[in-house]
Amino acid sequence: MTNLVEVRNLRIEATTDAGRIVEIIKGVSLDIADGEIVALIGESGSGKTTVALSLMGYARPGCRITGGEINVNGKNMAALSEKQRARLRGTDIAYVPQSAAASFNPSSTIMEQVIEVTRIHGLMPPEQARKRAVELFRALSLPDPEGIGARYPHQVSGGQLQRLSAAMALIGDPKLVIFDEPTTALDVTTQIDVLKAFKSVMRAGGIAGVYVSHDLAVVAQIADHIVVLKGGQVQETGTTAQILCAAQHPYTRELLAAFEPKPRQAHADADAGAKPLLRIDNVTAGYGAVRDNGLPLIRAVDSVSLVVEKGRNLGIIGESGCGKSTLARVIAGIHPAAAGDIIFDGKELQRAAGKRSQDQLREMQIVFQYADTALNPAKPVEDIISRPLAFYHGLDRQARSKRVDELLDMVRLPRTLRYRRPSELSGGQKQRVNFARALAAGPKLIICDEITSALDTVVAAAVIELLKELQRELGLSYIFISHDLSVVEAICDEIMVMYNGERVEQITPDRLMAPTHPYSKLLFSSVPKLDPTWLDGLVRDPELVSQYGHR
Amino acid sequence: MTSGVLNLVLKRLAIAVVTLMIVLFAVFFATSMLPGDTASILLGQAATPEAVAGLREAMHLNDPAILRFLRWLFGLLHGDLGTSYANEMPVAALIGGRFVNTMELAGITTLLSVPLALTLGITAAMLRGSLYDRTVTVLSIGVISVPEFMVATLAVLLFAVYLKWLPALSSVNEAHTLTDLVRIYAMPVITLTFVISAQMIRMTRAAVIETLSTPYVEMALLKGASRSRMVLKHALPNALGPIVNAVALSLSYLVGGVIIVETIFNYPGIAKLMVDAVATRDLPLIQSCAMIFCLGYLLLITVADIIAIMSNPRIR
Amino acid sequence: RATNAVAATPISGGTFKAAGWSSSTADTLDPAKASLSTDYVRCCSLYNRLTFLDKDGVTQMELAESFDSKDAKTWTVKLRKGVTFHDGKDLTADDVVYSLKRHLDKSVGSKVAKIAAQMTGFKAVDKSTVEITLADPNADLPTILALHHFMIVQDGTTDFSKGNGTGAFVLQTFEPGVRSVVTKNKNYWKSGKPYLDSFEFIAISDDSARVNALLSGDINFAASINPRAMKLIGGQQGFELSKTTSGNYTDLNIRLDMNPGNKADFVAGMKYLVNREQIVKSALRGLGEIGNDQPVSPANIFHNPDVKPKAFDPDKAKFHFQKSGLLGQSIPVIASDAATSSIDMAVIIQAAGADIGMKLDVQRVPSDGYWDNYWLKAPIHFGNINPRPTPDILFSLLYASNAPWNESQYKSEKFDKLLIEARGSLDQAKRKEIYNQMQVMVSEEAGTIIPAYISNVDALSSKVKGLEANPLGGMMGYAMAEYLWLEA
Amino acid sequence: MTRVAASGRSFLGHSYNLVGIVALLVILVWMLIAIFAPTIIPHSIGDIVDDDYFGPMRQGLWLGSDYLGRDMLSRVLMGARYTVGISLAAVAIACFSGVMLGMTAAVIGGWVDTCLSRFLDAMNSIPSKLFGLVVVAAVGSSIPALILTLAVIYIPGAYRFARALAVNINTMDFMTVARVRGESTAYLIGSEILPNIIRPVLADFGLRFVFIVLLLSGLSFLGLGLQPPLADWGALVRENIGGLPFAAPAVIIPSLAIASLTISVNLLIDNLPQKIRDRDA
Ligand SMILES: Nc1ncnc2c1ncn2[C@@H]1O[C@H](COP(=O)(O)OP(=O)(O)OP(=O)(O)O)[C@@H](O)[C@H]1O
Ligand SMILES: Nc1ncnc2c1ncn2[C@@H]1O[C@H](COP(=O)(O)OP(=O)(O)OP(=O)(O)O)[C@@H](O)[C@H]1O
Ligand SMILES: [Mg+2]
Ligand SMILES: [Mg+2]
Repeated sequence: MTNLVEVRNLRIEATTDAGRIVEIIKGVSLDIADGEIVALIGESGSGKTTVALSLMGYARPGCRITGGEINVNGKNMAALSEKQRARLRGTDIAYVPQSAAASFNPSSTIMEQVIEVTRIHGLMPPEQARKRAVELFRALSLPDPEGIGARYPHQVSGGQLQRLSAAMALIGDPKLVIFDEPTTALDVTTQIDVLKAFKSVMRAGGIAGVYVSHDLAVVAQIADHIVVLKGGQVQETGTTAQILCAAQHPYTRELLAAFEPKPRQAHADADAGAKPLLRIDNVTAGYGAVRDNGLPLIRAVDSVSLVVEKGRNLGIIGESGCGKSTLARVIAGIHPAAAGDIIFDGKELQRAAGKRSQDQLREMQIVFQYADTALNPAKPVEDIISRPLAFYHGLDRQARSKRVDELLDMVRLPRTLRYRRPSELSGGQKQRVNFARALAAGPKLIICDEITSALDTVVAAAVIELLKELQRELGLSYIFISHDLSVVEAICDEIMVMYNGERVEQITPDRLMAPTHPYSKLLFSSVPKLDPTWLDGLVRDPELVSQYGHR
Repeated sequence: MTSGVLNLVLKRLAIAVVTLMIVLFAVFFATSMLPGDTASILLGQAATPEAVAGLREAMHLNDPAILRFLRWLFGLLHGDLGTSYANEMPVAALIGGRFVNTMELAGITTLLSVPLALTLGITAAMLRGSLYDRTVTVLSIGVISVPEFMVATLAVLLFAVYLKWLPALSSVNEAHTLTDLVRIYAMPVITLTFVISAQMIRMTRAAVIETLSTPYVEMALLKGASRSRMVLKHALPNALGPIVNAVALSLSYLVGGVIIVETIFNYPGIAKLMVDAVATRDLPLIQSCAMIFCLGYLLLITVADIIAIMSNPRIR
Repeated sequence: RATNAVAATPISGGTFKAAGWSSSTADTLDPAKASLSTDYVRCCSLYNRLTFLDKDGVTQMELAESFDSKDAKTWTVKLRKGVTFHDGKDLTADDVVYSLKRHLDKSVGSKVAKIAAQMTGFKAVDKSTVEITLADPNADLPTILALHHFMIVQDGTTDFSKGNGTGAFVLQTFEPGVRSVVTKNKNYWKSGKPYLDSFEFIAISDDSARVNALLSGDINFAASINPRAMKLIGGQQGFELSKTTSGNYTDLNIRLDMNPGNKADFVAGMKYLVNREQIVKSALRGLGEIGNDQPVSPANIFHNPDVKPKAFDPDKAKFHFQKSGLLGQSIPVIASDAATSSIDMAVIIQAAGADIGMKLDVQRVPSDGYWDNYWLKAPIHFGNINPRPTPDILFSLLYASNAPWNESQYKSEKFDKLLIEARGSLDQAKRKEIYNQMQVMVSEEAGTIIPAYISNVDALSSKVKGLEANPLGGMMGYAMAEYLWLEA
Repeated sequence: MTRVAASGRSFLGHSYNLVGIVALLVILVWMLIAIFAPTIIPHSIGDIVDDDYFGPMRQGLWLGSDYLGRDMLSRVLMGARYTVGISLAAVAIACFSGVMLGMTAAVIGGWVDTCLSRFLDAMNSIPSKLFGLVVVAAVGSSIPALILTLAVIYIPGAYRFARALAVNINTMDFMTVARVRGESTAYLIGSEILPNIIRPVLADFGLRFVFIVLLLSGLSFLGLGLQPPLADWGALVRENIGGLPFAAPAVIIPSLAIASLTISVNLLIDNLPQKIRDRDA
């Protein structure tokens, strides 16, 4: 029996400006049988996205498929003409991109883009396509499945966009779907639903899948086979069980080891003497027309109060679209609050960033959720990172260059990356550049909106180690927005659970396993385990699910 | 959403009226800064001081200029454009037919040049760096770098004088059939198309190229979209702002800037009227022409602005 | 050059389309206000004058049957009988009185108000006799009244948009700045005339466009073509050229009352520096006649042929400039497209100056507003003077001490006396002698350098017959429509 | 979609391609001619050296003679001075100020944007002939006045175009990042927006250059700037247009000169040298 996908000795090269050739993929081979889901795991920048894209016969600008065969459904994608490939894309093979935010056309509605595949290939009449899209929205647990299609991409949250792009891929009933980190932007409760949905849709349709992820627990739930990549080469392949239980390759073992939650060392100075660094009281913010009472029509953040103490960290968790990013933007003054006070370092802050002093701005840095849009596509990494150095600290050229090297090292990026533009980086690389820029400012508080979501466990662990180290040295504080409970657990002293724009509970990691609020309970019980049978065997309190599951 | 659009349009209209007032005043001020007045210019070489004084008196030119301006504005509120100083005819009668002519020429040119320019610009962007792209670039720049009067004269020499296919003059009052119309408009329209297309082609090309490198266009490619779909559905709408602005600026040229074409083809349009009016310091006529130019321009750019705003939901 | 031989028998019928070179919204059918060739052509087709000048420059009667005077001061004009206006009314003495008197009314803005000012009394003696009284004797009155502005309109007319005259054509359409169409006046008093059924006149200001329109057959007649287009037309079958050298000239004016013109040597030097032959050859492409600073052209019966052109002599010029102490200084010279060929002339003079170290700084100024802002005002500038029928008009407009357009501010009591003496005299021989003397004076003493008389060339289809040159200007002194016919 | 391959040579950390190099050479040649014109012209530009007019190309008069019989070669060479110098100066001023203002308006927004936009719209609707005449009347005629007039005529267009581009960039997240860093407007404009719109802006620059080259001759007829016998190329075409039916070199050569310069400028803009970013990696 021949496989649906057979990749043999794939080589992909990138040409740099100087004409130098960099080999990104160095002879990768892999097979995918019909209806089988194969996971590509590996560290950030190892070539996962590149391999996944090559299955569609596509190499990003500046890159070239230089050798090997990519047989999909009996056709060698590398050898087909562009026209022939186009015919297969969307119908035979579909792609769910890593950065959903940037992959949506900002000027047309979501529905238009979701059903575009059916238009392109003339699969079904638009009416039917729309109906099907709404079904998919529902299946993917999107809120307001009837109405969300009419919105524009910037009007929905990151996790919602990620699911919408999954709907976009599934609408054409493809034989093979490539998921590039499809659940990284999802909270765990949603992730479960989405994973279930994926799994059932794929099973029902006998769809094969390539699942790119760094989250071993998630991979464990969905993949039949796992391919471990590093530095553009396959390190190890095997069935999920093989890899998880009996990994051979040291790198795989390293990955697995990093997944085990590390015991948290409680803060030595976790005493009452800590002074509050940031306090917000009853902050309300949202979108849409401002009503008579001065409050916006859609409230994304509703009377939230919180305190972050000096040298301590606050985690914010909650489902996708519950207002986490909005809260972060409100604190940073990007999206001025409609009501409430923000007190930072003992001084009341203006609601709008524009009115805050330069020091206030420097001391509080925000790392945006979408690394893609937060990096200026026209500037090389070096310029991006060195700007805060020049702006806040007035470093000269040489000092800046040295510091950029240090920062790149800190976030585990090779120094040679400094000359690249954002479009030439992998998803995780972009995210780390984004973070390095915040570090460069030398802040007192960093608001991290999903800074490890695109990172593999090894790098994520390293980044977290870095955060802790900096905290020890400089007394930094973090607000940590993440879906990844293990990460939050590892670094935060307090965890705030948000639901539907409101703060429902605040707990400490010690009591993590014993949340009091029902929503928190649901959330924590949804954290995937490395056990491949976990998802299928998961039983959740049906009452909780119906109450807090998806609106 | 629709009420938002209505709001936007109303706001822009209000602003347009203010702009118009500024322009009218500026034109008035500029005209009064010019040396010489209607009386002395009308008398030309016969302008002895007594004669000028007498005529000025008779034409009520001794009233303060601002008073005459206000009088004209007041008349305008009643739909009266005033009476020309130079030949005592109502301005509306002088402008009327010529305005229609200008609009006809502008309209036909628009119909020809905009689709042509957009097609060339978009296709050049799609085939960026190809021979086709370079050819379009060289030709479009080559064509505008030849002065307008030369293009027009060359066209006349070729098509009217040597080949005798087309009339050298575009006398609109001799057009009775469609063929006549085509024959009469062919050369002016082609000349103007030459003049205004390059800007649209280049700007469209540049703006489309800029958006073609975005991730969402890449995504469209991965959905199996054809090249044309990627460009038309994904790149173009996001490049619309700069493109419509370039189109509006190019088209605004067709209202007041066609003086050379009007002169060479002896086409009675409004641009020449304005030049005459300035030459004779004929205030009511200058103001009326300026108003038409300004209105045409404002209309175009307001539409362009609205399209640009509508095309970007983030600023809508 | 082609001359248009008068064919034996004129043929009636046909539509004639001609293009002039200038038009504007100020186009008018009011003869008093007429200022451009376009206006003259239209007025000539719609109205008549009391007299007109024939091709030899001799005054002929038109609406007048006779002009009589004993003292050149009081004139009796007998009008032709049986002449009707287009609206059917008969021509009467009242119409003539009204037409002439209008020019004195300042609010009319007549172009010839200054000339008309000498007419102090008008009397309709009877239905067909008018008596005109002058302030001072002037033997030229019949010639003066041949000016285009003195066309006869109907008594009481204030709205001229109908073009109601006694002329050969009736107005059909008139769009100022665009075109006019006139059709044959069936009741025209000159029997058999006009030959044309209709006559359309437009203006194409672009020189080459005008020629091209003729060549492509869109028009039958292109007035005043650029000399450089002659080569083109000359080489084509079916087209002809008609050249007229009337008294039109572009002159360089050096004001004698301002620096540097107040230094006699500078003016003398400039007269040697102007290379007249070069100007005729290069700037005018041979379409002109060398002038020697005398405003009365060879087309005029009073022209003094004994004033010889001053030879181009840079050495003498340099000598004078040195003497005046101005050599090496930068002297501004104002030129503009408004004064025909003045920029080319300026450049030619400038180049000659550069060779001897005389820096002339040519400043091109906008044609818009030129006559108002620079002409007569700048110390050195160009002027352009249209032909006038009599030396008296030329001298009193341009050279008398109190002349309104005294371009160089020339002042001479002797000259003024001679002018009055000649004007009042009915003795042709004596007048000729005085005018000769005056031409010498102007040429020697005034600061106006008239390098050439500019010829006018009209181009026409060979089918157009009956065209003759006329000293009043091209297009048969603008009156061609009445005399032309089209060959089948 | 693929970036133009960085073929050709590299030099000083930039890569060049052939079209760009040729275009640059043409521009450089014209610039050199502009600088050295007075020393290399065979005849003084005002001298009438030919008895004929629109004379053909021949020995001594390599490009024939113009409508007065002046040496065309000398006139074209001298014309380069004015066309290259004045047009480049004017287009630089126009584009620089227009683009700066446009980006400022987009970044600051609010009433600054509204006022600037309305003011420049108003300026753009004043007919340029009237404007030119007023300039002559008010400040007289000089080359600086000419350059400024040309620039002012083209500022509103450059402004509108740049603003339209910048408004879109301004909505991106990286602009927000820079804003909350507390960056000045000048930085936002120069470092965040400009690199993202530079290509279309340069394309616009190239076009405006063409327009200015042509408008230049028009303004000299309003008495602005260049005084005879000096003439820019546009004016050379215009004054010799009568030679068109004879295909006189006097009208064709300056047209070719204009085309060679303007096309080169635009091709150079399309094929600008690219900085090699990873040179020491
Ligand atoms: N510009 C906008 N206009 C209208 N609604 C918006 C806008 N931006 C966000 N929203 C809505 O506000 C809510 C909160 O969004 P927010 O981005 O804060 O969610 P989030 O908690 O960060 O989710 P995720 O984890 O998926 O990023 C969502 O329902 C989203 O659809
Ligand atoms: N245009 C390019 N030129 C040079 N190198 C590139 C280019 N695009 C990507 N790369 C490099 O290729 C490598 C593989 O990138 P890829 O996006 O496949 O990584 P990934 O495994 O998907 O990582 P992540 O998990 O961070 O998304 C990275 O090191 C990246 O920097
Ligand atoms: Mg990736
Ligand atoms: Mg978010």
